[in-house]
Amino acid sequence: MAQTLLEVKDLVTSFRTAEGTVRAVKGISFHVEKGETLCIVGESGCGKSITSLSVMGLLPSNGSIESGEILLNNEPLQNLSQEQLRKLRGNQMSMIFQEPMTALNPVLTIGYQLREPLILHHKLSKSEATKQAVELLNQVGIPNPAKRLNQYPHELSGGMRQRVMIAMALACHPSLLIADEPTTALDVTIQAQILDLINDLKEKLDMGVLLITHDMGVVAEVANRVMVMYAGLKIEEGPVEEIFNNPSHPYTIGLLNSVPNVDDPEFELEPIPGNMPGLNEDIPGCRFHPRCKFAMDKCKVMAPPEFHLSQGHSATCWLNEKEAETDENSGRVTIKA
Amino acid sequence: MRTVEESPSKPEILLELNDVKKYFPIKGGILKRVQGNVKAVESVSLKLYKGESLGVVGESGCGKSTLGRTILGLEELTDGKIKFNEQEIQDLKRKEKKKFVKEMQMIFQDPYASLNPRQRIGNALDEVFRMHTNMPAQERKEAVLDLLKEVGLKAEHYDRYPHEFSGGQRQRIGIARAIALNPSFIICDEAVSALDVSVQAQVLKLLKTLQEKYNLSYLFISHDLGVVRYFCDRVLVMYLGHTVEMSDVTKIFNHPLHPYTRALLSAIPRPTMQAKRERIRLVGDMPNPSNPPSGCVFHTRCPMAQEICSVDKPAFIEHEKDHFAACHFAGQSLSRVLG
Amino acid sequence: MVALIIRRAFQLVFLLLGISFLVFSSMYIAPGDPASIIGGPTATASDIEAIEANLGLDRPFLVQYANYLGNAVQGDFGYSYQTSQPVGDAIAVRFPNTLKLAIASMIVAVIIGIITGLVSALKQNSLLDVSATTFALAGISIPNFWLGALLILVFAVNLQWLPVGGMSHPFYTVDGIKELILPAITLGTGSAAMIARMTRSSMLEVIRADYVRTARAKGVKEKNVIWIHTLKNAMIPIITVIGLNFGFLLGGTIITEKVFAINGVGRLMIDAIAARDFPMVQGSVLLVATLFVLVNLIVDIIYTYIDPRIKYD
Amino acid sequence: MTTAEAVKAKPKKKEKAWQTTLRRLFRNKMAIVGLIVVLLQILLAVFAPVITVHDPIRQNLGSSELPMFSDGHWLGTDNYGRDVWSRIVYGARISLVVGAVAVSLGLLGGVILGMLAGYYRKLDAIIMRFVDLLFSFPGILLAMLIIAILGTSLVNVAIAISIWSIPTCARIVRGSVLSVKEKEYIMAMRSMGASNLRIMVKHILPNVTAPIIVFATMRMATAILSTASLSYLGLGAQPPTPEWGAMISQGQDFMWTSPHLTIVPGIAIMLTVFAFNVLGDGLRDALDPNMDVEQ
Amino acid sequence: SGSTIPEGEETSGAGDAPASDGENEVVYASTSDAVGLSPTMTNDSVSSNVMTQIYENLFERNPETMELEPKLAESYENPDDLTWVIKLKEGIKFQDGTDFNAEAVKYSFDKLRDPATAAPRASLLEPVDTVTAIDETTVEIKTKYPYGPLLAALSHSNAAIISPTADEKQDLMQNPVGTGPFKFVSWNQGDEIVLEKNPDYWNGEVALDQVKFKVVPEISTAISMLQTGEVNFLDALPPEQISRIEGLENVEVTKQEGTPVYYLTFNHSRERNQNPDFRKAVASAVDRDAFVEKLNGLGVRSDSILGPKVFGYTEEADNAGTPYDPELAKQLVQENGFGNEPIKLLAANRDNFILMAEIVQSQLTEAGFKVEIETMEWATFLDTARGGEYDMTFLSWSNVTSDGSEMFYPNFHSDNVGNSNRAQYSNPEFDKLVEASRTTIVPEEREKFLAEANQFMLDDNAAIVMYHGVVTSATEKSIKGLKVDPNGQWSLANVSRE
Ligand SMILES: Nc1ncnc2c1ncn2[C@@H]1O[C@H](COP(=O)(O)OP(=O)(O)OP(=O)(O)O)[C@@H](O)[C@H]1O
Ligand SMILES: Nc1ncnc2c1ncn2[C@@H]1O[C@H](COP(=O)(O)OP(=O)(O)OP(=O)(O)O)[C@@H](O)[C@H]1O
Ligand SMILES: [Mg+2]
Ligand SMILES: [Mg+2]
Repeated sequence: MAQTLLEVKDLVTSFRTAEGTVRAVKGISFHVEKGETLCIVGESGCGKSITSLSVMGLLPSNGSIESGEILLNNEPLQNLSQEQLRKLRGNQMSMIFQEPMTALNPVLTIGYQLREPLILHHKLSKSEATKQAVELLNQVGIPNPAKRLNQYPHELSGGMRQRVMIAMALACHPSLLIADEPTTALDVTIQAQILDLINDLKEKLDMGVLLITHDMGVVAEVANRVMVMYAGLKIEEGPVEEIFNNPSHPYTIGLLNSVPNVDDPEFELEPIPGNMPGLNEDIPGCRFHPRCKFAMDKCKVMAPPEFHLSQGHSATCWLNEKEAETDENSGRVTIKA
Repeated sequence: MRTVEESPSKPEILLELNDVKKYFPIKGGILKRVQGNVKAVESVSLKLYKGESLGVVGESGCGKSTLGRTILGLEELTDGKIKFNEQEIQDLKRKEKKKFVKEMQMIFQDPYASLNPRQRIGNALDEVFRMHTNMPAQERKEAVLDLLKEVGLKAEHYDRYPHEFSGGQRQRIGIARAIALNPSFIICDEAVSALDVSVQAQVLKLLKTLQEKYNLSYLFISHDLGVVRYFCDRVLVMYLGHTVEMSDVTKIFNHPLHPYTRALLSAIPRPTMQAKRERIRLVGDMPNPSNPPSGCVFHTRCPMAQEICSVDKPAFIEHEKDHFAACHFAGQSLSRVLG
Repeated sequence: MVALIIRRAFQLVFLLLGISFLVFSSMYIAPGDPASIIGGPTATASDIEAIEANLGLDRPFLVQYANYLGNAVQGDFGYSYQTSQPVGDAIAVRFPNTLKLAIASMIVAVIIGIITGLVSALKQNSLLDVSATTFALAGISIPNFWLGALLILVFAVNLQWLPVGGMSHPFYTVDGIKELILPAITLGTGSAAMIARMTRSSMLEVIRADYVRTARAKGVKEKNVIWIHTLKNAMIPIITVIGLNFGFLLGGTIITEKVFAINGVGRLMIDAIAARDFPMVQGSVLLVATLFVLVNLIVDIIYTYIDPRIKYD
Repeated sequence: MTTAEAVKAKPKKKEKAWQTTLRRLFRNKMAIVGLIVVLLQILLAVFAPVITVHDPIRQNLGSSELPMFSDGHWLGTDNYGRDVWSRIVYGARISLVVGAVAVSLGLLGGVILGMLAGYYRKLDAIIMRFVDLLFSFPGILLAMLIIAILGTSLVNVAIAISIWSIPTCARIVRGSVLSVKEKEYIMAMRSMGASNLRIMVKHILPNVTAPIIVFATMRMATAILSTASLSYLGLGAQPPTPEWGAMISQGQDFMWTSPHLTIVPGIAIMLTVFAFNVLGDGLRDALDPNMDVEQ
Repeated sequence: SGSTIPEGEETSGAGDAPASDGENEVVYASTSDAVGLSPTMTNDSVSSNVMTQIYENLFERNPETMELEPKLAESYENPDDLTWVIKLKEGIKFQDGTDFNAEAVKYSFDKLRDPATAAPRASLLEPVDTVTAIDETTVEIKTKYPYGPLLAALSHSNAAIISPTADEKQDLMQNPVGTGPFKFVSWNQGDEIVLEKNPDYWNGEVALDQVKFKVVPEISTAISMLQTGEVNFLDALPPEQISRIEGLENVEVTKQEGTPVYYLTFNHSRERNQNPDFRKAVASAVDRDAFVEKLNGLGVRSDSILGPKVFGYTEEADNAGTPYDPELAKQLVQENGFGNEPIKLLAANRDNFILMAEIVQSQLTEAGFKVEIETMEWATFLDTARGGEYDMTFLSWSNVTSDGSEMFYPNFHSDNVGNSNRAQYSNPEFDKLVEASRTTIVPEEREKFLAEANQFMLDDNAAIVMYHGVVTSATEKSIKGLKVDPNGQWSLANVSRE
């Protein structure tokens, strides 16, 4: 029943910089199925955006995919020409960016920017495209859509702009929607509106959604499955309930313990010590071990492989070599090593 | 009906605001005349007690930062009174104000922008002492090193530039600068919002430790209700420059009186797998603060707005002990009002 | 827009007032006296006194200035001390030539500048980019009196393709165009280079913008990404540079007009300064300043068409 | 957090800001060429007496207008029999000194006006109107008026050019100050009770140096070109000063018989101006943190 | 108004081969525009070049013999030392149809002299007391004192006869009317002046149909235009370019001795300059031969202040100045410490002044002086020199009347110190000689006084003559009959094109 929409295998993405070549994504595999939402979480700079841009083929000019495979509907993207890839973008897969204030072109009307993908990919006439654009704006809950078409981005609030971005991304009914922190710049009330919207539309259109965020709350709200990244690596992946109820990587646990709980006044924060390492910082063994309170000698010398724990749940940590157990009773998740 | 009033059992008042207003004039037209005002802060009254953290929450643009800056005198006060340690400070001259500068400090949102990129952090901290004390160089240096240690940095960081630090470390430097002169009051303007969760937790812990150690009072501006719940003793909710609700954290979070507070609370994504709760979704955006709605400023987005709401402005009154709200239907449930 | 124009008109009045005072007083303090020039080396003391009285130069400074302003307000910009011609007439004769030259140079500058700038931005770090950039920098670096002389030597004297100088034909005739080519290149090269530089850096900046990435994410064709999504945004600083360069061109006409024997305002201006012909200096400086303000007003108006975010009221 | 900031964020090996700038500058080949030419020129200027055999102003009417590569005069001699190479070398001194003086004076005025205008909103309108006033004069005309008042001399040329640099510099500085002023660290300093003077000098000025340095380098090019133009018009260097523009103006009379008299100084000017321009371009790129990611 | 080009005129020029020029046209180029076209109101050579074609004088100098000959006058007589009775030619009309007669002459001279006119050259007729029209064709001029050079003054272009009716009706500056061979057609200010032939000219048929005076500010551009045929007549050629012009195939260059004199002079009001040894040291340090060589044949070497073409010149004076003697100069400088204080050498930045300044500076430096050149624009220079704010400077005098008195009186007589006597020279003995030369009427006697005055100045080292001008012209070979007089003036009345 579950149909694999996007499959990424061993993706390595690197950048040419003044300091030489750096790898921002160090070999990542995951997949997105039709109708499901996969969330990528992780701290700033861990490579979330670069992963998604690699999929879209929109890496900055100094970046390139070093190795790995990206399959969309079982078709390998890296074999496609620029032109073929372009025809997929906005059509089969589309993307929403973080900053609604800068992601829309300030000198073109909303209408123009909305019509563009329709005319491009569906070869609609201008008037047909306009009709559809109105429809799209309606769909994303913008009042007075006909009037909006003639407005410019600066005349809209941040929430409105993000809606326009979503409308634009959904214009051609893509099968894959990538949303890179679509709500980070917005207020909670607006964030809730936008997340609801993405969820509704996902269901309606049966899309696969790849949602990038660093907010565990958002993850809990929208994800079907979760992938946790740390310093360019995937360190844990699993169904959302598993990740929250049975996190198996100390980093994931650390993340969960760092978020204050609105509903629990007694909750005590337990920060992860230290900072994320730099991209080309040389760390032997597990890249997380300097910050890990469970670090063992082994962790310092040998990078852990991926351990499969249960259906769809895997973690890259030596602790899982033994049996991991969780304390179901306390609200707090810990690993008894 | 009583307005904000002191209850005798409470500890000493450190800061008291009375009807504080801050308007920004809008200039326009051919002659650049003042054509209107952005009413960024409209009539805020509050009391802050020694050693407590008062959270200020609300959506972007509701006037949180402006309030903080106005208290520090970084923005000229439009109207109202500010009392600090029993003394009115709003009309003081630059010179007289100087001793309050030491008492009141601020920590900023953006750890990348709040440090001068061309100044070594040692110098940046040293400068604070140079401006306000007559300590000799050697003593100052020691004081700076102590400060660095206090916020969890090392002596070797003294000669580094800001760009050589991570966001969390920079925020620690910002904190060091704020506590350098032993203030009694610190305004944290979104002090942790730009940080990653793991680092955010570190910084919050540090702030708490310092508070206990030095009996600091915080005005903690944030839009993250989770952080506020964790960090603050009392909370002030603002909407469009107005105060809409104020009380203890527990009261606010457990039974909020104002529909805006409720909406805000229900909008927060919870990082747990507990059953999803009932949601109140607000529609639309915040109105333009230069042209606020009549009556209750929230009525345009309020799910339980009635006719009276667009006409009468509700007063900010104490509905139960230490729980203030500005709503005609404060505390009533949605279904009852809509009836 | 109307508000913008009205505001600018106000500003212009004050600007002109300031400029006229500056020019008037600088001419007044400057050594050298118009009467001695009119009189020439042979003039006697009485000759000079008579000339001074005739021109009203014997009155106090402020009286002279007030008089000048009073007349200027009524549209009378006085008479040349030298030729006793009305200043307005003298300028009216020369202005079309200067305008022709400035516009022709601007066209040369804009065409060459934008094309080279675009090419080097789109082929960043390629050989083409390096040569276009080098060309642009060489263009700024070449002294235009030198360039003018070299162009005359090659194209007018040796090859005899184009006339050496002068400007006496209507611009729409073949002769008129031929006359304009060398001076326009001489004068336009520097501006072309500046425009090219600005085009390049502005394109490179815009091409990194989020909204360009958005356009690509929509699958917009690369051609349209450049021409529709990038260029229009990049035009904003380019147009500013074009506007400012117009002022630069007006200054440059001084030398170009001299080298190519063009009867324009620039030359009128240096001659007038040299001869301490106050009314003529005033008149031409005020004209040039007005022109400069007008061009920048036009630039501002163009902004509102290109950039919907800009509103002037 | 933008990617650029992420790059900066990692605490790497200690590197001073100027080292970063230099390192980036050295990645740009054009800028290296510019730097080399400028350095060479400074060397020429400093060691002029060592490098040249002939006195640059000593005439020898008997052997005038010698062509290039004549005996003892590899760039020939001019109308007065003066050695062209010597004059070019000593001319470098003049160009550099006049340029530097003009640019420094212009910077002084421009930075002060720009800082005041950017920092104090009340002064802004007045200062900027004054700047507009200067700006709406065509540059050369302004210089000519100033020289008409002060008289013909290189010192006055430097003054004229510096006045003419003020408006541009003031605008650039004002723009940068306006953006730096809004930065949180300025707000932070104000909240610490720092005086306006301290904020301007210690916190704003160092952060607007990048555009100022770029401006100064580029302006150096303009100043050298303008000095030459004014001297060409006979408003600058007094004879027999070996000034390049004056050399072209004199040499032009011999363009048909001894073209090297115009071509050599013409190339000298071009090369110098070119060098300062590429150097300025390179510096701008090197000082712009966004450029780091590219290349 | 006269300042626009009539439609039909826009045919000449740019880029076209010379053949397509109007066959009967001459295009002359000068580096600046005429100031105006009224003889009364102007005093510059460019204007006078144009006016010479339009207006005429009572007398003119024969370009070859330099003798004064009647032009509009028929004859004259001197009943006494103070009175000049001039008979006019009959039947001449101005170009506007007005009759030329005694009234017109009186009108022209009175207008020039009237202080209300503020004529720049009013001083030309300063010695004149009254002008009376005796009858239709007779004019009587009375002078305040016996004034020898009167006829020379009357031949000056500023003393040309203007049409009284035209002067009352219109501005002659813009719209001139005279009796000359060419009529005014149009003037495009700053660009060109067009004249056409006067069909009713009294003195024979005019060959050219049209004459254009074009402004080409850059002399090298003008030469290029001569080369391409855009212009076909230049004069006052610069020595630096002479070899280039001579190399042009289609061009003929003429050179002949002229009246202009260029000299180095002292500011005689300054104390140091009053020391005869100082002046002697300077005079012996300046190698004038070497300098004249630099002029490529466009200068005549002579010590005499009055040049070969000027009334009052004697051949002996050629070598009567202080000879070049660098050793003596060095010695004098050393002995007297003349090199201790710098000398400010003022030079106008036009003509050959800079060339002179550079060479003299170099030579004086050789001798041990310290010299700084200060160049100035013409306007400032005139003022500065007049006010005597300099140590040494170069002056020139183009002697339009070709009369020695007209050189000495304005330039060196104490009456004119602070005005045209920019050397501030004041010497009673010299004054007497000059006055004598002016108030004597008999030419031979005048010549003697002038020669004496000349020698006096040379002995005094009051001024050091650099060279005497050579007047030059460069014309296309097809132009015939052009005669340039020693003042550099020329008339196109007899010029034709082949
Ligand atoms: N153009 C580039 N050149 C060099 N390094 C880059 C470039 N773009 C990104 N990087 C680096 O790649 C790493 C991953 O960046 P990425 O943008 O994917 O992070 P992220 O997880 O999306 O973080 P954030 O939450 O801040 O968006 C970062 O360390 C960043 O510095
Ligand atoms: N200097 C100013 N001039 C004019 N308006 C201002 C100024 N500063 C703030 N405002 C306006 O005042 C209102 C309140 O701004 P303020 O920055 O206090 O909001 P905030 O609650 O801190 O928002 P955020 O969460 O985005 O920081 C906004 O509408 C803002 O546009
Ligand atoms: Mg990202
Ligand atoms: Mg804020």
